[in-house]
Amino acid sequence: METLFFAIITLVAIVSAILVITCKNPINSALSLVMTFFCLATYYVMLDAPFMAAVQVMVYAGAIMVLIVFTIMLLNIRVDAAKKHSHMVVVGLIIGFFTLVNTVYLVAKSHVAQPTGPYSGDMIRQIGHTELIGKEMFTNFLLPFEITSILLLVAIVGAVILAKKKI
Amino acid sequence: MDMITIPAVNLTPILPEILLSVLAMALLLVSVLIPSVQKSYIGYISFIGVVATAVLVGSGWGANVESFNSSIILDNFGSFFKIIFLVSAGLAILISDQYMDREGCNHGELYPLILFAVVGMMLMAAGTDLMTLFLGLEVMSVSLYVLAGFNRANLKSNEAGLKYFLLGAFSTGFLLYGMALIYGATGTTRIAKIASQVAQMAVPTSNMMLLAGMLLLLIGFAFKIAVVPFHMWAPDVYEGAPTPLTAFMSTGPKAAAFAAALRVLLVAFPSLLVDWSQLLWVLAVLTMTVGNITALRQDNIKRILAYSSIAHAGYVLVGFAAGNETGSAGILFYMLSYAFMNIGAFAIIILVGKKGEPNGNVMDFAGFGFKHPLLAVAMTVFLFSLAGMPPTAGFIGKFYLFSGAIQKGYIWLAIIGVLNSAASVYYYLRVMVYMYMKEPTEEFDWLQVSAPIALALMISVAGSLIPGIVPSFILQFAQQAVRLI
Amino acid sequence: MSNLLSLTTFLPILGVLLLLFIPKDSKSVLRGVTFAVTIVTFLVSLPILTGFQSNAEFQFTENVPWIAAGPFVMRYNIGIDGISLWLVILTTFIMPLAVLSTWTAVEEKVKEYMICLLLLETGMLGAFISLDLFLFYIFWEVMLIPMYFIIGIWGGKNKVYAAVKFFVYTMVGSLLMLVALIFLYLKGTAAGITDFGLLHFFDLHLDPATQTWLFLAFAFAFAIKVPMFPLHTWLPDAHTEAPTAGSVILAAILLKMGTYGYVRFAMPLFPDAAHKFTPLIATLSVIGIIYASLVAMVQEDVKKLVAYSSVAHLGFVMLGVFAFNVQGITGGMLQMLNHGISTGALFLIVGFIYERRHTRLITDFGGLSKQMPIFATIFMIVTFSSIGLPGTNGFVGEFLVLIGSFESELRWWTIIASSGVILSAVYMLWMFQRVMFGELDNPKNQVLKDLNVREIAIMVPLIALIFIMGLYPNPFIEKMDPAIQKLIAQTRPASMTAQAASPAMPPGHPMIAPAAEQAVPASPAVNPNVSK
Amino acid sequence: MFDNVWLIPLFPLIGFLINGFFGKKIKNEAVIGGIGTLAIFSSFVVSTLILIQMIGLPPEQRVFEKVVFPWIHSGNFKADMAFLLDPLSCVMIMVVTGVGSLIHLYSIGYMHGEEGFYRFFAYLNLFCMSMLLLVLGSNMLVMFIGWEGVGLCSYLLIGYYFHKKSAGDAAKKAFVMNRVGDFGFLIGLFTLYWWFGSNHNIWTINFMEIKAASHLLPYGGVVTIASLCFFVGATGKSAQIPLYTWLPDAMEGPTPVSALIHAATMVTAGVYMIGRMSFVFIKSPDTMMVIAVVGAATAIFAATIGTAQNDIKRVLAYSTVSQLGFMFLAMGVGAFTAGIFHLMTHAFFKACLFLGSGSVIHSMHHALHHIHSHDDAQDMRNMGGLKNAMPITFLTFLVSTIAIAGIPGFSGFFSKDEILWQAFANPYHGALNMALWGIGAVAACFTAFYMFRLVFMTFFGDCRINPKAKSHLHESPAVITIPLIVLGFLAVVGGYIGLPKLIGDLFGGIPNYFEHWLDPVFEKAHEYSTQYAHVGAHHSHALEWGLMGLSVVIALVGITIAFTMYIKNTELPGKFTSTFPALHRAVYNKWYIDELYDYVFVNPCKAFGGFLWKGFDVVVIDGIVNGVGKVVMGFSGVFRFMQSGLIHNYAFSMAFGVVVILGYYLFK
Amino acid sequence: MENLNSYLVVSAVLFSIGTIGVLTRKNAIVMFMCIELMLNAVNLTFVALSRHLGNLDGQVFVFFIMTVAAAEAAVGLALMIAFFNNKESIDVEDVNLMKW
Repeated sequence: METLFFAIITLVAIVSAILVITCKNPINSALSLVMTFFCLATYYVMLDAPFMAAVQVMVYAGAIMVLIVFTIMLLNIRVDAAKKHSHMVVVGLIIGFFTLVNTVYLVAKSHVAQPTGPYSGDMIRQIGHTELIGKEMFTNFLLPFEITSILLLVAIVGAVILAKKKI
Repeated sequence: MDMITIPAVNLTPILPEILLSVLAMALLLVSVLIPSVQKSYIGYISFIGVVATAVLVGSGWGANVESFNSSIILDNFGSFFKIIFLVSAGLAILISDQYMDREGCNHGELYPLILFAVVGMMLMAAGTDLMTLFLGLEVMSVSLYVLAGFNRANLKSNEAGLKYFLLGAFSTGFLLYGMALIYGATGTTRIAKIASQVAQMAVPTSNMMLLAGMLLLLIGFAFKIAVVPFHMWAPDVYEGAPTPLTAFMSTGPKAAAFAAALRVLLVAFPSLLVDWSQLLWVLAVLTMTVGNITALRQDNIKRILAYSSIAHAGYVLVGFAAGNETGSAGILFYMLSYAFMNIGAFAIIILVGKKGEPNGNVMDFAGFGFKHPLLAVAMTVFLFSLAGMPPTAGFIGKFYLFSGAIQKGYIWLAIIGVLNSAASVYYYLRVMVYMYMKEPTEEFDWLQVSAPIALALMISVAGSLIPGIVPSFILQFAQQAVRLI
Repeated sequence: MSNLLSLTTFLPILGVLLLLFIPKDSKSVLRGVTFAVTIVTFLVSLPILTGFQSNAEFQFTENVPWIAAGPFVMRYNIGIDGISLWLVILTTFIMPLAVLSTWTAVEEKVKEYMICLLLLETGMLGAFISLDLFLFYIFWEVMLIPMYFIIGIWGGKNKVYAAVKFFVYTMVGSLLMLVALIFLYLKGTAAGITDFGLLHFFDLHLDPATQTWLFLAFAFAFAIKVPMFPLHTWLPDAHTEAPTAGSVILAAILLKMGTYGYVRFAMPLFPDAAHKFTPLIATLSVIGIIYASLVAMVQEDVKKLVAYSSVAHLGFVMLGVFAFNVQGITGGMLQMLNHGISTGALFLIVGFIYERRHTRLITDFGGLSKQMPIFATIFMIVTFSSIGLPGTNGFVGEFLVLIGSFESELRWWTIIASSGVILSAVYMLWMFQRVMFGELDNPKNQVLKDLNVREIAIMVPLIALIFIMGLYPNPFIEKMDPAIQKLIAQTRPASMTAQAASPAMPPGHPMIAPAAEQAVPASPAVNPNVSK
Repeated sequence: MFDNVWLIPLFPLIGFLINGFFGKKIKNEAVIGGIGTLAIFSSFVVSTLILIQMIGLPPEQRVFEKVVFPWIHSGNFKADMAFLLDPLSCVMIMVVTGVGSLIHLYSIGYMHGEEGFYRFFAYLNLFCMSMLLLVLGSNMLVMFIGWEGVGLCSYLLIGYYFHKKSAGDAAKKAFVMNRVGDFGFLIGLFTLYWWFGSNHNIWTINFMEIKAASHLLPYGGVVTIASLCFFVGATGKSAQIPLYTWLPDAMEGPTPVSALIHAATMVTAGVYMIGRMSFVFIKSPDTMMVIAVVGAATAIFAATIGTAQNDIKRVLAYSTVSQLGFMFLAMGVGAFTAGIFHLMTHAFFKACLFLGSGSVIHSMHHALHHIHSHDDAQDMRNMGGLKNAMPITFLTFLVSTIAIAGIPGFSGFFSKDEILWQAFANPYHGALNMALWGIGAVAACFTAFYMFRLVFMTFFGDCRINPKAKSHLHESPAVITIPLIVLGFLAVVGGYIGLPKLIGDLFGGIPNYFEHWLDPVFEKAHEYSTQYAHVGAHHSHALEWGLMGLSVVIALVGITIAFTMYIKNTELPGKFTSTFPALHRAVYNKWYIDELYDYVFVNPCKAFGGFLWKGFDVVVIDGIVNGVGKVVMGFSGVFRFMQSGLIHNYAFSMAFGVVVILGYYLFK
Repeated sequence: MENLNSYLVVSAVLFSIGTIGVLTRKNAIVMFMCIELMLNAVNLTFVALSRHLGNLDGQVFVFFIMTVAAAEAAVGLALMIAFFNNKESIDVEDVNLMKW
């Protein structure tokens, strides 16, 4: 049952991913990317990471993609089918293929470390994923968390500097 | 359900970062709230801030404190690099003002962004957790994307920003994939823990996941260092970006990437040394050769220096590939002196350049030598230091880098290295040929040298000469720094 | 006075500082000051000569710590022995003349020019006195910079090409040497050597393979500087383009760096390799002698001719030095000094006429001796000294070189090299005849002025030395002899020390090359019954 | 007195310095010439005193060495500035200083009014000094100083009229040819030095020491090599085949120079050197034979050329070459004494001849100059019948001619006849002797012929000179004639100190003083020679008488031919040339030897040099050097092109890098 | 749950597709989207691994990656707008002022 579900999701994910890079119209690419994001969110749920799934949907599908689509609209880029793809399609495909081979091969060959952490699936479900993430973030990864604030500040300032019509 | 209790943390290791961030934010507010304020003052203040931070960092020399449960550390290695960042930032700030005025994009946000970039670099140099490294890198990169495209009215600047951004993000993908793999192979992101995990493995080289992870991580940093074949963004971005920021980008971030890479590879993957050192061997050769040879045919002085900085990354990789104390100390010393000489050279370029076509052409230097003897002498010093002629810092640096390689037994690497620097001499000389041996094509209008630039030049000259004549003290610091990790 | 050497070496730097405060328009002052500085330097260097005990030890040594980091320890370690003594004196002696020669030759950018000259002097002196390999390398490289500017800024029409060629050519060599240097040091540290001090490395017995590579690296660097046969092409360009003073210094002193390098470093540090490569180097030197002479013969430009002639002369030096015996090396050393004096003088002479006629083409001259007798006399003396006429300095060196190499295993090479004696006469005299003899037909030449007092003053000391060294060379030889004896002891490879123990036998004699044996059927080594 | 030997070269040196530095200021010719002459004359006085003292000593003590100052000491090599006095060097210094003084005196008159008068005397003194160093040097190196020094002076003096291109060329030619010889000299020196040192640990170049150790030398072998090298040196200096061509050209120099350098002294240095090292040469039969053959060949060869020259000085020049050939013949047949003896007598009469010709040229020149005629003052075809105009010159010239032709009673006869006899009777060369003697005899015949041809064409017959000029011909002044007379006198009597034993016995056993005098010098040589010479090959007096007579006849034959051709019926020469035009042209053009040398050595050398420069240095070597640069630059272009500016290419190169690196490490 | 490798493979595939997209698309925005795709692939890897390893570090990392993605998106799009303002195009092949 689960396997079937996994298979379907995977199919959707990959197809939509392919659509992202094949659609003529950026908008369509954007929408198919959203589709992929949703699939990933589903994976997260299947991996007992509901909070991540939620964030995935909110941040990616919600925030980032909206931003992107907004930009596309703003610049209302015309699609001209004539030169949609760069002249490097073939090369790109080849390279991509090799990347695929490499990565897949390495996944197949790799031996992952043995489970170390305490967080079994049941435990997560029992305590609640969000709380556990929160604990981790505010204890072990406090510093990175703080850094993100600076990062975002920089991003805001930068965006303003670059895009604001008149400073 | 119980509350999360944020553990008490020791802030001393990140005091410099805090200081800079706070200063940066304050300056942001100032520049926004008091638009009337002279932008130069913001520059001066941030310079003072930089100096202060440097003092702070210096005062922390010798300490070895972990904090935020070992996601960051205060040690000599980090501190030395922090000094390098501060030097390059400080000099960049000094030379920015005049240029930005001339180009009419002297926005107050410039200086805070530089400072934020420095914060990012510092985190890279001090971080002991892959996440810290990654976020530090991103803070740095994002600021740099902005800085590269800072002169938004100028198409070249836009292009620079865009290119840097797209390719940078692309490389981030690989970097992250590498981190993911490492995480998978070791089950942690803490460098120390990774090290212990790797140490426990019987044959770490056979663990593809670990190996690939390390390689991808290395590639991620290689992009920032502009190592061939991940270098191609560099010349264009360096050309397009506003000159002072080019100077900054070609020194600070490189150093930061080296810091991170060194820490990761030396601390976490000593048992894979054979693999990464042999990879670096090849990359070093490629980088030196491509950088130098391509530079030979350039006429745009900024591109010349761009390629030369690629080549210099190659020299540093020679010391890196050695992976021994001499080589690593060489890297530290070299990045420091490189900051001085390179930014110095860019300062001269700024002075020679004019509004509109801010990045000068070699021919513009015709007759410069006898029109402005002092500036020319300064430029000569920088160029000779870049070429690695004694008695300049550049020479001592190269000496230690190559010594490291030779000590490791990489004689051929060293030989290729010296042959490269012999070739590089050609294009450095070319600039001097125009400065001293050609008659000026058009009359030089009187260059106005603002006080900050003058100061920057003095510092740079001192910084590229004194370490060349009495290098001991810096070298000893560098030795201590690398000994600790 | 213990730090006399440092004083001598860095006086010119003080001079530079002095010059900085002189306005660039007051040219005569600049010239005067520079001249004074060089003269003072010369005077200061005289006590070194007088105070020098003629023994094999290094003297006037100074040794203070300088750099110490990681595995490397460099010290400011200087001193001279009989070998470097004369080169130091030669340097301080030539410089004032060189400065004097630029009095009217250089009119623009005088200040910078003088600064370059003084920096150059410091560089050269430093290289001669360094006893620390690293320090030597620093000075060795530093020399390039002022020379590069001298050629490139004040040179002829093709100056840039010449300057860059000179710089890059030398750079390649010396950087390879740097690698060898580091490698050698690291080898040394393994054997317990604690710093770059040259003397430590003499006792370091490296295995032949290592020696071979290191020697090749050093030899390559020095061979470029000498310059030896296939690597010589930078020299004619550099010489022809350089201003007079530049050529003079280049010929008189800079080239000696190469040969000095062999004597001081390449040979004693890697004796086995040195012996192994003796045939090769001898061959190159001999080719150099003949080749350069033939090429010089057909030159149309006086300066180029002289340039090629110095290639030939230095071929003699190399031949003598690699004879590995007293006569050979002594001859080589003398030949260095002689070449410094004679060829320096020749370049000055070329400079004089160039200044008057602004051409150096032989065909533009002819019959000058009618117009400028003093010039003619001086020119002739110098010419004959460069040909190596007995009674002039040129002969002593050349003769000792030849006799030394003849009694070493380089007999055949010597015989070929000696024919260079003929060729040198051919090209020098032919040039002299075409310039000085014949009808004074060119109207431009009929108004030439003879040498003025300054120019005579420049030449007189050189002429004097030409005869002094030719007729009474012993003082020179005596001062350098102990050092050379020591050098020979050092260069005697382990393989030979056993046989060559008996002092009577010239070092290198016991290993007569088979060729040499055929050279003398009567030699008892081959068939003893003949001579008895 | 011996201790003051160093004075001998010193005086001329002083003279040189004075005239060289202040001559220009002095201006007054009398003073300059006086200084010059005085200088050499005082060393003549010193030499005479030394000679007298030496005569007073018993033969075995007649060797003295004086070290003036140490010169080159390096390791076991030792060369001092030292002088050697022995009978041989005494003879030489007497000749040099004696003839030298006369020629100095002569020059005062001859060079009168020449510009650079002082220069001439300075050089002349310098030459005398070098020559004296050469003959006095007690080791090979001091000899070599002199050896090259005289070369230098001859260079300077031949090139005295430097504005004449021909003069410059001749000077250069002389010096270079001498250099070729010096090359041989050096190699010989090296070989001896090295051989003695490495085999017997005797590191020396000192003549006396080598002589003392000469018994160690093997016969042949290394000695042949060494001595042949030395002989090459001799051929260069003494204008023997193959290095003789410079001497005729050297006539470009002023006549006194030709007399002093190219007749009396310098050119005989080679002979002297062989004599000085007789104990080395004698040890190599092969070398001795080579010397003899070369000498004989040169004698005949030069003589033939002499017959067809019209320039009075060139005739004398070739005659000099041929006479030197005789001397070498003598050396080659082991008749060292005879060689030296001929050297001395030749110095007398040849100097006299040259000076005589000089005097002729001098007056001719004045006469022609007077009428602004541009005829060649040296061409015999413009002369004739001068005997009345200049009687003294004529007489002295005639006497010397008779002497050189070898008419009994005159010096030339004794020496030349001695040589011929030795060539015939020497115990070394066996069958070759006949040939040697024959060639010598024919050469003598030729000599007689062309010398008298010279005399007849110059002094006899009807005057072919421009009649207007005729009236201006007159005898030269006393300064010129006095030396002529003295030398003429010597040319007559000079021979009597070396009477052949045969004739000596005739007059009640007058000994051959000269031979006895030189005995101590050559005794070692003779001692060695007994090792391989077939002693006992004894020849009867009758034979010797016969040969003597024969040589006289030969001389007379030569004279008669000359007489018939140039006095009796003067159209004969024309007929002769028209019948054998080729032969005549060949002889007249000196057998085209110069052209040959140009063709074989000079031009190829220049061509090769040119090729090496333009072809090899510039194209190949610099081609490689710059080629490397070009290649690198080419790569630079390629890399530059790869930097296309397109983000995709950049991303591609990154991805490519990733793939390759990962691929390598994963699949390796 | 499914076994780890299948997740890893999926993410590998997505990553590759992203790469291809970056290499082939000319529209800067689409390129950026492809990069986002790559990052997501990485995220999936992280989450899967962290689930397998039973520690949450990976998921925390993902959280930060998302933040970074957001920040980059902001800056990147701003850059594109700035470029568009000057060049009236967002086609990366028009980003060719600086070359050689």
